[in-house]
Amino acid sequence: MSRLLPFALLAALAALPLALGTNPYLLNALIVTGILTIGAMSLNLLLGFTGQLSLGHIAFFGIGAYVSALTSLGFDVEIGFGYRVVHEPWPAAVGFLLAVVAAGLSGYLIGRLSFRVRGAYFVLVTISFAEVVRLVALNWVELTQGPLALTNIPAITLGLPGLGTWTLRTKLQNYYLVLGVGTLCWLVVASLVGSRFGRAMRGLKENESLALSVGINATRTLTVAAVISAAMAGAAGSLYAHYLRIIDPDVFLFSTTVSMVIMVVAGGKGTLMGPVIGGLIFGLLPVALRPVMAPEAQWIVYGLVLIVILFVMPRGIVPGLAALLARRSARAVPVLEASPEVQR
Amino acid sequence: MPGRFTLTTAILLALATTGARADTIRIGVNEPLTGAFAASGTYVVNGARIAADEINARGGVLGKKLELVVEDNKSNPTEAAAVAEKLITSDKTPVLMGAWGSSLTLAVMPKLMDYEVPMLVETSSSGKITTSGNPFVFRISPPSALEAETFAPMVSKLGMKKVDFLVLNNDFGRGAATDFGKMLKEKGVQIGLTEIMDQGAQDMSAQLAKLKGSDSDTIMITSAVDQLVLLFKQMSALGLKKRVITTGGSQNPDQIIAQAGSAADGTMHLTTFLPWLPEKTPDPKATETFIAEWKKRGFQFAGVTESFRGYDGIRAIAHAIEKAGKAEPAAITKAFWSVDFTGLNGPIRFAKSGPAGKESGQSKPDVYLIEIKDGRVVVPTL
Amino acid sequence: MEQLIQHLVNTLILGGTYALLGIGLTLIFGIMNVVNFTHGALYTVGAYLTYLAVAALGLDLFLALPVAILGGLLLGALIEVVLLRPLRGQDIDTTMLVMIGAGIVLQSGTLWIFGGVAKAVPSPFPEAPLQIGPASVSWLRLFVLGAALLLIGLTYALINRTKLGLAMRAAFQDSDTAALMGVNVRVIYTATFAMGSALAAAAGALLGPVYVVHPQMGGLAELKAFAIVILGGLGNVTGAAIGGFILALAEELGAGYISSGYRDAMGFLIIIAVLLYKPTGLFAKAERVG
Amino acid sequence: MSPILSVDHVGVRFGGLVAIADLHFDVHAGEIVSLIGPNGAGKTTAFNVMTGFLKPSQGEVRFRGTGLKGLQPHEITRLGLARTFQRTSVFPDDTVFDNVMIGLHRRGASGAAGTSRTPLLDALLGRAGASERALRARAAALLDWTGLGGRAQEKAGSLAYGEQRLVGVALALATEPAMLLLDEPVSGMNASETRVFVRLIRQIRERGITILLVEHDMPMVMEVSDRIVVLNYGRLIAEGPPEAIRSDPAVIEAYLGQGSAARRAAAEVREAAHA
Repeated sequence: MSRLLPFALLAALAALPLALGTNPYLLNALIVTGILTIGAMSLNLLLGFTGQLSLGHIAFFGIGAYVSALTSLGFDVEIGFGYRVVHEPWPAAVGFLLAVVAAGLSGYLIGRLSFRVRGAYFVLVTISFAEVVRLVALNWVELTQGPLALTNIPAITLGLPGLGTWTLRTKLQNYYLVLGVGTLCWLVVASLVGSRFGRAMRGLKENESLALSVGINATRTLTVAAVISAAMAGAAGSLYAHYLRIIDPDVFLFSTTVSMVIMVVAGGKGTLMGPVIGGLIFGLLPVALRPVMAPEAQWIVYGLVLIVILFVMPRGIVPGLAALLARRSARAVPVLEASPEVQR
Repeated sequence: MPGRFTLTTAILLALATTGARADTIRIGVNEPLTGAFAASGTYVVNGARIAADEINARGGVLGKKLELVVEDNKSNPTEAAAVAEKLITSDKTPVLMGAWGSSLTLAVMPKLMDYEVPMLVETSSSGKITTSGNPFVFRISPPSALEAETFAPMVSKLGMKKVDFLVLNNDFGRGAATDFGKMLKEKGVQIGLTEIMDQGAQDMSAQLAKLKGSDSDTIMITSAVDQLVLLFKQMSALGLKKRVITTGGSQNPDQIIAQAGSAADGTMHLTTFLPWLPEKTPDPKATETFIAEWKKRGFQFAGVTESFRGYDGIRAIAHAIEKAGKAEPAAITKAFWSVDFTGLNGPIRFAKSGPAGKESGQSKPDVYLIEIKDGRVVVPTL
Repeated sequence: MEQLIQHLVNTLILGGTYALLGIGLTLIFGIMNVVNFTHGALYTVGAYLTYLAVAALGLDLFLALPVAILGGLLLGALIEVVLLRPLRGQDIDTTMLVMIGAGIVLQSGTLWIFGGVAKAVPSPFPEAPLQIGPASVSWLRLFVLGAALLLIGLTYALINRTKLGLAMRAAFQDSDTAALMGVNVRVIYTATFAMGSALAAAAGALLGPVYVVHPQMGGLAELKAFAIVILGGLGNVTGAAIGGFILALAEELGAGYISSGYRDAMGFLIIIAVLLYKPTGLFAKAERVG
Repeated sequence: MSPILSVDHVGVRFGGLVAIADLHFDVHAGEIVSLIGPNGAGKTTAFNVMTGFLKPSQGEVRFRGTGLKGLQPHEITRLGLARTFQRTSVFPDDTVFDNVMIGLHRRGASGAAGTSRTPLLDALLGRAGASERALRARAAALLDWTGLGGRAQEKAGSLAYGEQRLVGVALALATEPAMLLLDEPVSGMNASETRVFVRLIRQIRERGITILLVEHDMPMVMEVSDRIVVLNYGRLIAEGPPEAIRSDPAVIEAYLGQGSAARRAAAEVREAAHA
């Protein structure tokens, strides 16, 4: 049953717009939630499967957003010594790919530099990195327009040779684009986790010394995880830029990282479904709260819901429910735990 | 499973509020009520409410009452865009007001294009808002270039020779430094340092120490009121005594006087409203009524320099709806161009701005120079 | 030269408050292994308590400070008993997230109660600054520096000279062993969290009159506190105190001679540099190998 | 014949504390050698140096003629030197079977082509590819061989202490080492378990794997070892076959002098810091 759950969820999400009719506001909320959920899934690859918490994850998201936006908008920047770099606008789809590559590269950089440290130190290196990147985006006005924001970012155009192009302007198209990218990311994480590489990550998380002693290269494994995670966050950032069509240094807000961490940990870190469930709940909770109470109260309830979930299910919703189901079921070994490749 | 449950709940709750009532005209108000700009957004909303109540007391517009649908954009651009989406599609508001800051407003603008719904921008200084070719934008606050232009005649009277800037690191601050710098250069004034401070930064002593060492006679500061209070206190602590002129219209002199005390003495401020001297405003009677109502509702007097824009914004929207003859986005957009009345800070009349064929509207409010002297606001004689 | 002297005086003044911000956080992390995301909110609460005591009760600033510190102490103890004690033994990420939730609640609560408009706490000190050669400094900030140094000194003495401090240090080394030695770890944890919270509230109470009081003030303070703690080495009180002064110096000189736009980046750049050079912070002992 | 492992005048200092001073001994291929000494003598520290978890302050360890200086633990494992740990010998949240699968990490890399890139669909559907199936068969065989077959689907962290030790050994064996370092493998085992384990050690040696053992259980050490190396206060005080060690006055002195709680605590602290 647990193996079917992702498919059921995917089918439900794919059918959701039909049920919603054309309520663009809810569709918008779902798109933004979806983009953040992709971010959460990428964070989960690091936090959930290697145990390393990147509290600067928004840096990769933001780098993706900026690279994608600048690729499709073009720029003209002096890089010192009288040299100028001039870039003519390229299609947004190319921007998406470059965003993935650039974010992945910065993931590599951060991985190489900071996996010499672990735990809380890694947390703080990543926070610092994100802050520095944010301040560069804010202050390098010639390239990023700084606080003046990059506006009129084009929508993503998908083109197939001979079949013409297809610009994703409407909400529905963007919804399916996000769902598609999200599914792809899910598949990537799922295949990684079930593989030899996934076992290496798990080994490092559970007992690093022992993992080293069976020949697992910690730095390389963690760096590869960071690269893939960052690349996925970059993809999410690119989707964000082309969907919202404006970005400014606020895309690097620390609170967005916090939202992603909430989605991962409350949903259940180290599970495939956790970030998706957590993402849907905490992405849509503000939407649900908006009509029923004062703005300040909404935040208070948001915080309380978070606390209550963690008190009831300290390991997150998905593991918590799995344990609950296991207790209910007569079988000693629950299905959910018997197939770690899918569940973990 | 839990995901789907919450999703359903969310959808039901959201749908529960949808569906416009026919007997009212809804106006969407998109302001920051939580987060960094909560104080200002709340002031603007309070001002807007006063205007709506006043109009409704006189019988409303087109025989219908105005209904403000106020939503919190959480001081966050993504949320501002989402809120616009909600107001337009769920609440079916034919016209919006918002979104307080430039980055918030800029985030909303693509949505206006998508749905062809007009928005009155009550606060926001970035030039981009009215120059990027969005014909659904009508702004009543002055962009910094316009503010600089209005200030230009006073420059020589003040005897400014060399000016340093200390500005907020956002569109508001950086835009002011650029536009005022350009104007001052044209006037033959030298430009010295341009120092930057972060939004939310509380200690600017490093920047001030640097400014203290410069040979300029004037420091032009662009920031919001909270930071100005800190700046004046810290300047006095550092013994930094130069002419100070603040720009941007978010200075709120009363709060400065109350909180910075004598440290604010002698500072000058470019402001767009003169609530201290109602008799000098373009429409003294309207100013007095507004201030009286503001006080009656128990709001702090200090808030009026921010809230009058919400008040004027709603009044301008009401005028547009009246002129349009129906509460429909396209008609209102068209009618904005014929709005012409005297607001609390000068005539509200939209001039075309931006690329031809898709111009935005920009009204040109009055700009006043005031000075704080012995804890009171005075208009300096130049 | 004059500018440099002013920058150095500023460093001293700013560093004291940064140090105060850092030690509370590092204490809690070191002893309890909790990343305290309520630190900024408690700092805000301390400032509002001072505001309330001065504005509503009409107390003197000097009397308002103990009120705020006591408030922080009690609130901290409450948070520990209600939120952290039941989660003992849970993953560090879980407790961190609960702290994030509590921080959101506290911060939104202050916004709800007090509104978003900044409040000022009047200062009893003369407005005219003290001139020290070419540099000048306000009396209020000198008082704040003095009070901060006093609080840091008291904390240091409490940890190193009292029985409670001895038990805290034992718990810092190894809570299991400490429990075996007869230390009541539950009490120590509550005391530690309350103390760290009181220090955060004290920082807010001291800086309230210097700056203005508003619901968002804790955000940046929290981020800086993290920077300070990492500079000093997690769990190292002396290190955090020194880290506070280093961060202040970096910001002053960075803004003064490099670019004020990157002022807040300085601290983070230093962190990256320090961690790459010495991954355990400037003043930490070697980390365990496995 | 040159030794498989030589510890060449190795010293380790922590600050002012000397953990190991000038340790020097060899192990020859096919031997079972025990490293003994009172608590805090530096045995685990010596293991940590040999396996790259600690950098020696002086001297060098050579394995099959290769200097291990500057090598990371995982690189040393790849050379064929595996170890077990005293305290935490398993991946606690995984099943015993998955523990061994993690241990087979290196096998996966050098095995049949395609192992490292499991096809997306296979992973998604939980279907194992051919090479993955081969790995699973290996893991099952290894578990049977170590007598853990019945425990394969249980969580390693929930096993009894002695069984966790066995999992640790299975993990180390999964790396196909030429030499195995066992850190107090029978502590926490009862007498019958220990007897079984001694048999296992002999079987391992029969597979051609050299063994270096740190152990406190003296009867067990005397029974199984070909040679014994004795440490005290970080120094080598005796070396030789079991009979000689049993009657060595320096060894007797060292063991009589210990036992105080303080020293035990000191040893624990040190092990916690470096294990």
